[in-house]
Amino acid sequence: MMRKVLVFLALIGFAFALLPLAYRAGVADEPNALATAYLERAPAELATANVVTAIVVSYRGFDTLGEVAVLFAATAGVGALLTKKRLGSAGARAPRKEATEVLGTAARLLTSLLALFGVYIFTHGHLTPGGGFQGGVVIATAVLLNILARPQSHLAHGLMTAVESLSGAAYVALGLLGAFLAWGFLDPRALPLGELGKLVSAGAIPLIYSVVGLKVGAELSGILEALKGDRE
Amino acid sequence: MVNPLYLFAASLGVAFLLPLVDKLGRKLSLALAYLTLAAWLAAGLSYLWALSFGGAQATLFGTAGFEAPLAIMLRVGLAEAAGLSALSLVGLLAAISMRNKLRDSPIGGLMTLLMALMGMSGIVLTRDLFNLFVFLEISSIASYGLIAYDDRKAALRAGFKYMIAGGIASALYLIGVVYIYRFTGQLNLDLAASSPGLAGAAGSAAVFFLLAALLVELKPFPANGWAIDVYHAADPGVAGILSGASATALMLALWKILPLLGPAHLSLVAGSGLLSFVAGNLAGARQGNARRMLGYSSVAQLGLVMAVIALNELYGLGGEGFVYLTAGGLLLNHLLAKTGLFLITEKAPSGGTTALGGLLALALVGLPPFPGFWAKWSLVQALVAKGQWAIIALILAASLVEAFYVLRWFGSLAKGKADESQLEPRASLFAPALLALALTGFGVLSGWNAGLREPLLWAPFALAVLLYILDRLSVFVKAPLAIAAVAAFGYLATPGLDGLRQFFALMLLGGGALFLLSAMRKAGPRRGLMPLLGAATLSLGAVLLADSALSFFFAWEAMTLFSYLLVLRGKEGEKPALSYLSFGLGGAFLLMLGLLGGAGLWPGAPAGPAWALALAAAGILVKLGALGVHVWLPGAYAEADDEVSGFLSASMSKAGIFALIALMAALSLVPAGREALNQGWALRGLGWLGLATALFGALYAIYQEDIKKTLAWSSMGQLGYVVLALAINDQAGWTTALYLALNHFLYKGMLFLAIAGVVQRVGTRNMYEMGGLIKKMPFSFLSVLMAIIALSGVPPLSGFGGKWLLYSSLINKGWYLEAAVAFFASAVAFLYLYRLIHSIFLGQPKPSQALVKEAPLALTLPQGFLMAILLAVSAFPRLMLDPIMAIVGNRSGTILAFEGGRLSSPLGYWNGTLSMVVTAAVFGLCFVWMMVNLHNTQSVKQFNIVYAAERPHTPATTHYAFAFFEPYRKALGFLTRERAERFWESAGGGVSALGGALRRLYTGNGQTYALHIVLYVAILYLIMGVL
Amino acid sequence: MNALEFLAGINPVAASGAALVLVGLWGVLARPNLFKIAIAFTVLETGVNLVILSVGYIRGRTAPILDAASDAATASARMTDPVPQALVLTAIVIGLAVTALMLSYALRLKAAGGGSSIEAYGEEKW
Amino acid sequence: MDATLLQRVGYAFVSLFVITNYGLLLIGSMARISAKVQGRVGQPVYQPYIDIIKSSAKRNSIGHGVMFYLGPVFRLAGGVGTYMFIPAVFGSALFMNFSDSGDLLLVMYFIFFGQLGMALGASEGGHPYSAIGVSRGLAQMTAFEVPFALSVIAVAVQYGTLDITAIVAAQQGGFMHWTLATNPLAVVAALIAFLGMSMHNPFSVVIAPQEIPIGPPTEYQSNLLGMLQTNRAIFNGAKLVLYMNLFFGGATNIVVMVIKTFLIYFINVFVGQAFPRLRVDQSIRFFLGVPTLIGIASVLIAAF
Repeated sequence: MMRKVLVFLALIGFAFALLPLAYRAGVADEPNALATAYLERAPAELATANVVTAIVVSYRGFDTLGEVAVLFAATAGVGALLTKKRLGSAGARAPRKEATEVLGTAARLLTSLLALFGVYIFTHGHLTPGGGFQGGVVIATAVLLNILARPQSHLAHGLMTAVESLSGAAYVALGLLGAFLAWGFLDPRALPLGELGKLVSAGAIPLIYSVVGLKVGAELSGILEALKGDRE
Repeated sequence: MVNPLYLFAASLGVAFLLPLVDKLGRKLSLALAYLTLAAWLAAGLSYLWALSFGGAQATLFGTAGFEAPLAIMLRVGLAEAAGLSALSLVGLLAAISMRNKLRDSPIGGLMTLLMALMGMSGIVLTRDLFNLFVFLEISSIASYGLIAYDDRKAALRAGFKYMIAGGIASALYLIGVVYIYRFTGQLNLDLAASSPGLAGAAGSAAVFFLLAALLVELKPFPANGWAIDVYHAADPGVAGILSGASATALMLALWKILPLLGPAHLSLVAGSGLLSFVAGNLAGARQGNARRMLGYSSVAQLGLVMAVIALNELYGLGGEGFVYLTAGGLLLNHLLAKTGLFLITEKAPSGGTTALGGLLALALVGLPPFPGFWAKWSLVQALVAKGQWAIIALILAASLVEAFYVLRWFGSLAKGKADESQLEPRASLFAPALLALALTGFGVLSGWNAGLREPLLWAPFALAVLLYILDRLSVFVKAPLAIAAVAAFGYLATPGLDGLRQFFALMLLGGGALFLLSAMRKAGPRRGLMPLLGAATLSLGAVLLADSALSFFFAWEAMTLFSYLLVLRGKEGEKPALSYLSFGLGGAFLLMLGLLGGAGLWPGAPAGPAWALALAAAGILVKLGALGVHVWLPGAYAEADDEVSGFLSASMSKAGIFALIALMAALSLVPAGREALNQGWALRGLGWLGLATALFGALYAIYQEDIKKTLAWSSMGQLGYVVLALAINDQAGWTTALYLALNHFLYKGMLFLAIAGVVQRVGTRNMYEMGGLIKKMPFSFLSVLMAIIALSGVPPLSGFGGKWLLYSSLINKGWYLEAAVAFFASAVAFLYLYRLIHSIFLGQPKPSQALVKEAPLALTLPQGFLMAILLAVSAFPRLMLDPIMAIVGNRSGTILAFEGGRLSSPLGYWNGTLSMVVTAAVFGLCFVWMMVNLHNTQSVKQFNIVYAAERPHTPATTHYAFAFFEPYRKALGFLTRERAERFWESAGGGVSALGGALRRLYTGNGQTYALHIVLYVAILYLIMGVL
Repeated sequence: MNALEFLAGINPVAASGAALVLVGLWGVLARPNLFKIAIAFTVLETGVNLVILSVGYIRGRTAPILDAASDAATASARMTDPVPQALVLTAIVIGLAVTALMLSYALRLKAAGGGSSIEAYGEEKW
Repeated sequence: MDATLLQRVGYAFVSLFVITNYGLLLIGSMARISAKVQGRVGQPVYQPYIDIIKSSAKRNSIGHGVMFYLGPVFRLAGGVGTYMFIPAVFGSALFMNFSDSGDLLLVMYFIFFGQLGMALGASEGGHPYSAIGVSRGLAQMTAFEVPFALSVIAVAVQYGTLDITAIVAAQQGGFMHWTLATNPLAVVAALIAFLGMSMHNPFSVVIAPQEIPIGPPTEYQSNLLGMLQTNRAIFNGAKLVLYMNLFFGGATNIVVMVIKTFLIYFINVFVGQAFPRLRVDQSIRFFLGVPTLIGIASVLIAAF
């Protein structure tokens, strides 16, 4: 009871603290100077149609690198936590039920489509809403579907690890390329910018997003597999 | 300076590739990871070098080829470089000490380790608010993974709690950062801080969320249960990284966002920090588990650093340099020491573990020469200058509690009582050793920077190190070496000193050398004794050398430190050492406040305000063991090694006397001070305190069965007389004080040395288990006999001179009742003195002690030396009194004067030489008379006594020694009911109960911890509204 | 200021985000099941993400993506603030990582036989 | 009145001879008086001489060790020394002894010399009764020293000196100048203390004959006992002379001294006949009670 009262009080207090921000700050009328600068400079400087992508991959690319690192650390943590050996008998539970016919069929049908869609999303991140993370997640859904459809099957774990490692290394290498060929680490202008709106444009951004997409896809698949509990 | 981005690239590249590399073997992975960490360390050090010596300026690095405000900026300044180096060092060393487990765990462990440290480095370097969030998350998420890496269940439980706390903190941070963006249009820290958008309630609330997130990450009380659980449960290496490296990074993050904070925010930080410091230490006081205790200490230390940073902003304590010195010093001290200690907790007990654990623990509690000492000094100095007494009191009180429980742990470690379940038997001590080395190095550097450049002040530490290195050698090698060092010190130091200090140098250094000599009474290396005793002796010398407040306090603390370790070395020294140190530090803190307030204790020092003098005097009185704060004394003196007890009583106690004299001397240099002294009730009070100490010291002494306890209480009482005499504060009083001090040195030295021999030969300290030793140990008997004659003040030995001087000056001063009580006290002294010599040397011998031999030469030699001096100054009092009276000089009129061999006061006179001659003549005549009349003497055997026509059979029943003064206890026992002991015990119990109540907050339920956090934030917000 | 003005001044996205934050927080504080706590955190994070987005929200403007209909010159006049959108992307991924780890912890703890209630994991205390 | 050293030594021997005989006779006569009071015939007045001669003439001496032999030496030296530091007769070179060695404080502390030595000697005898006796004696001593010290301080304060000769000088000129008249409280306190000091009833538990034969000297016989008996006479005399000097105007010649000291001693015996013996703890509480308060009052009177 006491606890409930305290929880209630804590939430009231928290809401009270949120009041001046979430409820009183209102809606902005104009983008601020920084936003305007991004909107105006991104197409010109980086030839990206999607300004958000320009910010994510280039201007604040260091954040994105960090973001990849976060996901990577999480994957590593999950991988260390959930091995078959550590989960023991509780992990390797009795044989799972086979998936239904509907699920099996859908999985067969959708897997390649989903993968393709994911690739599309991350290769077009500089043009349309989308990007490496989004694409990676879509690819991971394909893996999820397959896990659900065939619980007994094993992912090509070695391959996944290799993809994950190499795409990560490629990201770093692309960043270094920017440092050597352009003006700084992670600068996508290491490659020719091309024409705004084309697939091959925006310098290294599509490449970066592609390796990020592969890496995220591999990592999320790895996490899903680990959560399944039969990772070696 | 190398662009730090490359380091991030290297870390990430290595981490990304590790799963592949690992297929080639774990050794390669480990090597690669360590190399990366080493690269960070090298970079950090190179920045530090470039910025401090290379003339480089703080540099901003853009990312992705753009600059702020478009892009994220990294900054390398002095603080960043220092933080980076420190956390890389800690991370590397922790990683090295974790290598066995990293080898056997999945590769994820190594990966998360790399990521965690990279995240922390990012926190240190970035200047972008959102990027800061990303790095905070990298480090926390990697830490979540790292906590679980070796799959210990407790760590998993704690890790989940950590994640809940981290999740809440990151939500808070995001809300804060996004609204700061909303109000300022910037994510770059510097640009946001200079933007006007943050003024007003909404801006303040946005900053509050950001701050709240950082505060939660910094583990403030009471929202820190999760952190303590993690420290408790995680692998010690991980705990070390979290407590040391992560805390450093977070603290730098807090430091970074300072420009955003308004006064209300700063008050929150300061208040929260102080509360954490106090509450963390209180809760730690009850903790038995080493790691959890270190956890409490960690949150406390972080709180203090946090508070210092905020207080500097609030009160303008001293600008950026001040923050580097204090907050930086405290943080550095914390991170190196705490990491080292965490690593130690899993090592099996050994000599090395003890030494390193001791070094780190002593560093942690802020003893010299470690960085914490200097930082605390400057902190308190600044606070005193601003008159922030309440804060000072809080900080010092909590520091004392911290010292108590940290050293309690060390005490049990030193006694081999570590009861950790997960101990690594063959663990290498490389990492903790390096950390300890770094601590020492930084400490010496800080001291050098603080202006302590006199090499002799550092000599105690140098000698301790030197002798520790040689510790395996026999004591017969080390003792002469140590004595030579003391002699060299004396040769170098004393010529430049004034008379008073030379006089004390004789007792302090000479006494130290004497007791060093006596340490050769046992063969073998006697490990630890020589380094500590030698260093303690030199630290006494250093006290005399001090010429500034800081150097005095430095030497004083060094003395406390070494004597604490000496007491701890005693067989049952654990508890007494702890109480010794608690009181020693408490006294030292009072002294520190006095020194900082302006009380001068060195030649030519100014006299400070009255309160400063009172505080300094109070601190010194604690060290002297004045009644009420004496409870440490009997145990410490009794349980230390026997020669150490003598050293403590004969020599070290004189350092306290010296400090008191120096204080009064400084005071009487200024007319105003003289006036204050002459009419104040303060001196009368001091006199009564000294008197009460004398009386109760004697009263307690008579009931002791333990011979060393008897001597300990006796020492306390004798020092009481000195204080009383000093309080008289005129020429006669001072002469008396110095005379008594020197006498006490002589006879207490003899007593302790003789008793050391007895205890060594007999193997017990209970007097009733001895008896009749006069025939076995005649020399020791003679020594004790002379000493007790001198101590009791019976003519013709020099002790009577002390009594005569004391009563003469007391009556002359008009302190009649004091004189009467002093008379009573010295009569009581007869009781224990008689008991001492009777129970040990006279009466019926014990058959088991039939083969006891005279004490070894190493003990009898110094006794003989002291005896010769005692006889000389008894026969010719001027030998001793002339120099003393020259030192005292003409203090507000001459009261005592010599005419030939006759010393006269306005009341009477005393001719030491003549009384000696008369006594000797009378004694000689009586002796001859006896000899002439002796007929046909027969020596009879044991038990051949007139015993109601029966012959007794056992010495145990015949030797009347146990509970010797029972009737006295019946009559006056109500006086000695250990009220002070009970008072301090209940005070300690109160603190402990408070801590016990506080730590009930930490229920172990992660959800309750989450509730604490949310409530903490909400309450903080409300408080900010009020501010 | 009357009630109507007050209501008009509220940013609806931010307000709903804040409400979600509170709901999530309630879940974290009041549901003892480990998995539910993890889910509560995703609710909380979603709320926070909404709050982030709300800051960049400008009434009547489009997403900051150039297409045939708009050229770079007029972009800033027609588009919303892209920065919060970039930030929220990062925040989402980080949230995902936290959720994944939390679930793994929960699984691991449960596999060790302690059950699903957080109250069972309070061995480290005081 | 400058005497050569040799002369002074000679004087001292004379003075010592006088006090020894006087002390012995005093003890003898007091024992006789006590006997009369109790309705006995009692011993002859010269009995103490007989005792000493008998003891000294014994053919055998039993020894327990060095300290055992030295005990009586200490004791006797203590008694003789104490007397030597007190000027016995005011203004007399013959009886000034070596009182220029030190003042009243020296005398007060030299009293301990003999007691300490005796205690040590007795201890080495190895007899538990000796140790018990010493324990009791020392315990009681600490207590009666308090009123005694207070009254001595009162005297010192009153006359502004600790020099015994000067104290006596200040009391010259008739009864009204004696401390007895000027500060009677100090005298009362000191006399009560004297009862304890001389270990008569009711403070005789130290040597309590029934329980612990004779206390400290239990093991002593033959000439060692003789020395102790001699000392008893000298020491008694010395203390009486000291009291006389401090409180009763001193003496200008030997006759006055004899009369005054006899009377002072008589008070002792008188009280001893009237009161039963106290236990040690009782006597400690007693001395630290009313007599101490009287002593404090006397100091306050002298000071203000």
